[in-house]
Amino acid sequence: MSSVPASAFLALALILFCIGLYGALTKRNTVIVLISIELMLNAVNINLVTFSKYGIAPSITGQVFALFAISVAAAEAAVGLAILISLYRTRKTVNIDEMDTMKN
Amino acid sequence: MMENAWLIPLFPLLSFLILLLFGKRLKEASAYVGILLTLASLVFSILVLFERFSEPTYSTKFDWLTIGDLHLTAGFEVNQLNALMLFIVSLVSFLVHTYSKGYMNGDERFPVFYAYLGLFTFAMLGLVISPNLLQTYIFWELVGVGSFLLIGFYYYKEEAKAAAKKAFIMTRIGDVGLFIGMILLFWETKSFEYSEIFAAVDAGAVSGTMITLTAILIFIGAVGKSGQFPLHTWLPDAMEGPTPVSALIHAATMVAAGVYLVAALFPLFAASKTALLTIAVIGAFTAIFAASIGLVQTDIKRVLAYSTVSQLGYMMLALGSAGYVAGVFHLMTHAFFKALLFLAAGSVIHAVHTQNIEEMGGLWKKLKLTGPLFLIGTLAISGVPGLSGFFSKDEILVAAWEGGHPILFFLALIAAFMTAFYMFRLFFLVFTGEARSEQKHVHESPNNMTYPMILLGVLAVIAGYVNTPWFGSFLGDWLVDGNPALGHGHVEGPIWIMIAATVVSLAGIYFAYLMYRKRSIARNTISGTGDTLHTILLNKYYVDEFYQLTVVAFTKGLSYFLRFIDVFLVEGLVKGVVGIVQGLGRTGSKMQTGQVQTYGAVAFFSLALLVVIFALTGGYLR
Amino acid sequence: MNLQSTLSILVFSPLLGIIVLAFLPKQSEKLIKVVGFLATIPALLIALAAYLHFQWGKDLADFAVSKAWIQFRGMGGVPEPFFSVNYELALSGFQLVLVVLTAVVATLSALAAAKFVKKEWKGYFMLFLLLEIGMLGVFTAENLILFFIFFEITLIPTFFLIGKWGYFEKEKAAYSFLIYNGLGSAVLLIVIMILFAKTGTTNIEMLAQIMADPSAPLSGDLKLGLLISLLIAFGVKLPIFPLHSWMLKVHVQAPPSVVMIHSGILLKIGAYGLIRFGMGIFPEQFKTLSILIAILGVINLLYGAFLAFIQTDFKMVLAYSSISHMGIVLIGLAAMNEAGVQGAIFQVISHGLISALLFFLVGVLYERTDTSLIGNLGGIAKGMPIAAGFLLAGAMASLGLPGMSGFVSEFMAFLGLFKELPWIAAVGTIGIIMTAAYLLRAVLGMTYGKSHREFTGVLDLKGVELIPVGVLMLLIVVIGVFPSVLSSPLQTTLETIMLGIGG
Amino acid sequence: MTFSGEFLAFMGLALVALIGGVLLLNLTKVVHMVVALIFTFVAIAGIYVLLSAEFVASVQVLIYSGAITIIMLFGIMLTKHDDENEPKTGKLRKLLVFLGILGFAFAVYIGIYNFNVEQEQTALHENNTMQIGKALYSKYIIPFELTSVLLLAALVGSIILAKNEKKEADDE
Repeated sequence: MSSVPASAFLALALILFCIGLYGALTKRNTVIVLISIELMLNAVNINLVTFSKYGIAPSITGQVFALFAISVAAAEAAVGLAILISLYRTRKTVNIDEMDTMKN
Repeated sequence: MMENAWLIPLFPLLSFLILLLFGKRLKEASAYVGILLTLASLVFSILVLFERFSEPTYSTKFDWLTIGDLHLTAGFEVNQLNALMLFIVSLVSFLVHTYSKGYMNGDERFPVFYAYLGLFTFAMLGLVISPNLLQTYIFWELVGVGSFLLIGFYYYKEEAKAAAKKAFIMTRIGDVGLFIGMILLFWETKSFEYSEIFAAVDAGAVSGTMITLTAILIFIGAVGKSGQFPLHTWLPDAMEGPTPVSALIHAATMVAAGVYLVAALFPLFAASKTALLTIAVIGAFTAIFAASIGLVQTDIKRVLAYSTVSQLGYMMLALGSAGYVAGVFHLMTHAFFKALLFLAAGSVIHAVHTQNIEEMGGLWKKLKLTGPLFLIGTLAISGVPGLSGFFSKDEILVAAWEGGHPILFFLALIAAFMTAFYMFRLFFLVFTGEARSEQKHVHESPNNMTYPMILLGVLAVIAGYVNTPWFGSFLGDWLVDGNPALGHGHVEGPIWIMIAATVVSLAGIYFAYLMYRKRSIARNTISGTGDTLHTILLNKYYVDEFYQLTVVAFTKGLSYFLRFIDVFLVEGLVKGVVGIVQGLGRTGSKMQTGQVQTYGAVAFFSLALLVVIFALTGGYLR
Repeated sequence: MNLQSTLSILVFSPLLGIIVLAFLPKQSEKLIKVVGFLATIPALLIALAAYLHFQWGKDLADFAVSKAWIQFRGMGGVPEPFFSVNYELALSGFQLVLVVLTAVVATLSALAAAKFVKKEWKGYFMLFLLLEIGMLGVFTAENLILFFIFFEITLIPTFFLIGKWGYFEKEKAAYSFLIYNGLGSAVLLIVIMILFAKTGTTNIEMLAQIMADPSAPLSGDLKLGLLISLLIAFGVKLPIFPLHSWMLKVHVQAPPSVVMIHSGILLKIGAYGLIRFGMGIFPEQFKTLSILIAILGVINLLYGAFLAFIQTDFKMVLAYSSISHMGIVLIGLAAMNEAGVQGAIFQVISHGLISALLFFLVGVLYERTDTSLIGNLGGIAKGMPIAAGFLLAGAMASLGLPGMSGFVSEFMAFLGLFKELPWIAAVGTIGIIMTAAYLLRAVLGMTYGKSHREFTGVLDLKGVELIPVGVLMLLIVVIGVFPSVLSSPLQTTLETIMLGIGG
Repeated sequence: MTFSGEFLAFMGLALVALIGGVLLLNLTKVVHMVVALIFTFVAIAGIYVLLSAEFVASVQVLIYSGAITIIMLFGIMLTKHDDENEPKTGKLRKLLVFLGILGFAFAVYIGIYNFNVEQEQTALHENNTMQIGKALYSKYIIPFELTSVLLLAALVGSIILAKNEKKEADDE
């Protein structure tokens, strides 16, 4: 019925995921890194929703899981920013490569 | 009685254990424990010996160790040789136990001494009733330990320590020969039992080369234990031990174990001409070699020690010339007169507190009992007619002559001359003339020291008469009874041999008399050609030094070389491993920038790599 | 009677001690020591009971236990549908004697530890008991993976025990212990995993059966490779020249009570592994390698002996002597016949007892005199005759004096090898002489002769100290005089091994 | 493949989403990046609608395009962004990550290239919200409640994190 194959949605999700991943691993600005992570989560959500329609056993579960993922992502964004701000207060920078406390 | 013969070695073992555990509390009383228990052994041995005269060989065994299908057994056997040895060993041991009560009096480790004596006696008695090679080897080693402990009894003396160590290691070299021989023989005959080995040899189940090889290997064991050339050097050093020990171990019993071993395995040796000849040559050479060293030694015990080595060589010569009876006979008489000589020497040392014969002299009058007893021993060993040594030595000379090697016979004759000479040199220097140093408080030894000597003195005189050409060869006939492989009971030799032996020994005595008593011949007449000979003899042909320079130095050198390898190569390997690990660690720690992104990047890249590999190969590793 | 849970109780009984110790305050030294010691007793009692059980003619198979543990679906090309790792413990005669040895030495070592450990008893005993669990588990595990887990359990506590309670260079020793053994167990793990992946089982007996089956999915070359890997893995543990240097450091630096365990039991895991897995699973390949192993054995024997001859520290002498004695194990194994293998097993047990005894004595000496250098000691027989006597007796046992356990093993190992490879064996006998030479040199150097300095305040062995030396000496002599106490449980094991070899 | 309306819609939305993503990577100013991302989020919501998930789509618009983006903007505004130029170092890492991502994408693409299940008639679009509500309050009630706990924890956590610093500053 649908003229758009499932793999098209999956491919879109894959590309978005890769973009997010690239951003998360290369960008220096912490805010952008956080945003990139959100983008990756979104890509995953697309997959979830896709499979809820085109899966082997399609059901509403995929969408419910996407909802959960969104809420967790929201919480994560909030906490992430809180951490970012408190870090910024002590370090006066948002550059991720200056945050290397794990080294010692 | 014979079925209870296994008890004989256990009495001294009991003594050993009691004294080891309670010696501290028993103190002086420990002597009585030792003496009584050895006496029990002696009584049993005499009973067994007499029973054996009339009854056949008794033997029994039980499984000792199971290895798959192989059942190694332990047990005991009372044959003629064993019964005789039981008697000799327990007798000498008992006498030495008694003697030591006086000699060792006041030593703070008195109980320990008796404990060691018990251990040694146990091992020696166990050795002589073993029915198989393995058991023989076990007791053989235990005897070595007993000897080791007793030599090192004065542990605080460096010389004693060195002597003990030397004795143990030198005999162990020999033991390894025995060990290898024993195992090779086992795989050839599938048994350690003497009877089965002889049966296999008799049936021709073992190849001639193998017989020769194993026989010579086993003989190496005997060489080590009996102080034959070239493993003789430990025996004179072993004189660092207390004198009763020298009498027991290094004269009468343990050193004779080598001879006993050859005698016990005689059918095996008899099957190989080469092995017999080897034994005879080594024996004859040792006899004359040791006798020549004995000519110049100045320590009373060392002279006796070299004399022991020489006499053991005699016995080996006898066995090697197929004179089984002669060898065993001389073993017996030698046990008596040499034990007597050592005990008498101990008595002398006890009196004058020195072992250097140059410092003695004129003791004949002061030691009224020891002197004559020592003389009896000297006469016996010199082979003066009428005493025990004469008969046994004659037997050996006959055997050597019949053996078909005249050179060996003449060597033995020369050795006999030397024996008579150095023994009387010893006697004259110690007992006659004037005292050459100040000797205070010289007194005769207490009774418990003299009685054993008297008994041995009697035996030294009469023991020969059990096997003489004049009154019948009772001992010889009995020994070979029912066992044709051992040869004839008594070989009638030409009469001139006996005369020659007598002349030679009397000549030796006369020379000694002239040189050391009358001093009509200057002492350096023989070595007059120069001091070189004397120096060589005094230094025992530099054998010790030779070993020191070759074997010991080689061992040390090899050890240091290996340590070099250990330190540089093996440690280098370790360092290499450590270096690699450290290098990896360093590289790893450089990557630890502390930046989450880097970690993420690396982790992700690796994951991607894996995923790609899986994607390309199609999943699960095949 | 159902005995299935006995082995689990045996293996995990020290856990009770660990739990009790965890609740004890750190300072109550006495209580900790008592608990630490008592915690080793149940295992000892059960082990002895198992031994009696056997001697009364009952079947050791009663003890075997097998519970499904981990299962997962097979992957590609494996016949079995499931990969299963079972929790399997069992007790054969060979394992039985090792378990008894472990229990005995562990108890004595706990006793020794109460004497030698001077600090942080709580941590010490907890680690020690964990170590005991590992050792007991190693010898009872019937499954390679379970074996490996227990094997690793022995490594970690030992590392800490050496590193924390040792002498001056303890950290270095601990690290070299860890690195070598870690590498060894990595190799072992690889072998186990390959076997697992190829056959789908890690049960030792099943593996042996599969290997005996000519249609097994493993090529001969692979088996040979696996055996060589095993040789390396256990060779580190044994140790085989040139993988030995870690062990020297451990023997010198570790506290005496740990060395007792280490030299007495942990080294024996190597021998156990070689016999059980090397010979049990790859009998044919073992035969191929037997000449190599014999040569390695002789090298070990002589190398250790010659180096021991020039050491100045008595601990080093003993360490090299351990190398030398492990050579005898290899010699026995290389013979591949009943006598040789039994000799090797005897040597494992015997050396366990002897080295525990000697290291305990060294510990006592060191404690009393602050030195273990032969040159600094000398004449101590005067001050401490009992210790000197035991030292001498221990040396005698070690150099293979008949009537003590060392002789029986040495004799059988050589008996075996002389049948197969007489020339190599003949070279090996030089080791017998050298053993006597270096041991006497060291022991006489310490006990006999003049004392270089006055050890007047030095006390002899007394009280509790007499228990370990007495018990060990007694066992050594009993095995030496009545070797059948040890050989009778071994016969079934030997038959199995011989069946595998086909000899 | 027919150029149906659905397909066209998908293509358009996908294009918008991808452009948003690419702009996110290539823009220099942080605020611009976030704005670029809003396009992506909204486009994704459209995709959800195509996948008959109306409720998820609306949530997407509310949460992502609305809440999260605003939070991010706040975050950007509260912090200083003086160095907007590209980092000088890390070229190797970028290459590494790029290669990794290429490989990853390639591998996954192999996986999804032929993925095509029998498309079944589903009733997801009928009363979508009610279906989700039923599922949430029956089958997934416990995860749902846990999520609320998580959100609460996140709330408290963010407040404390943000506040804690002030206290310390006061202490100083």
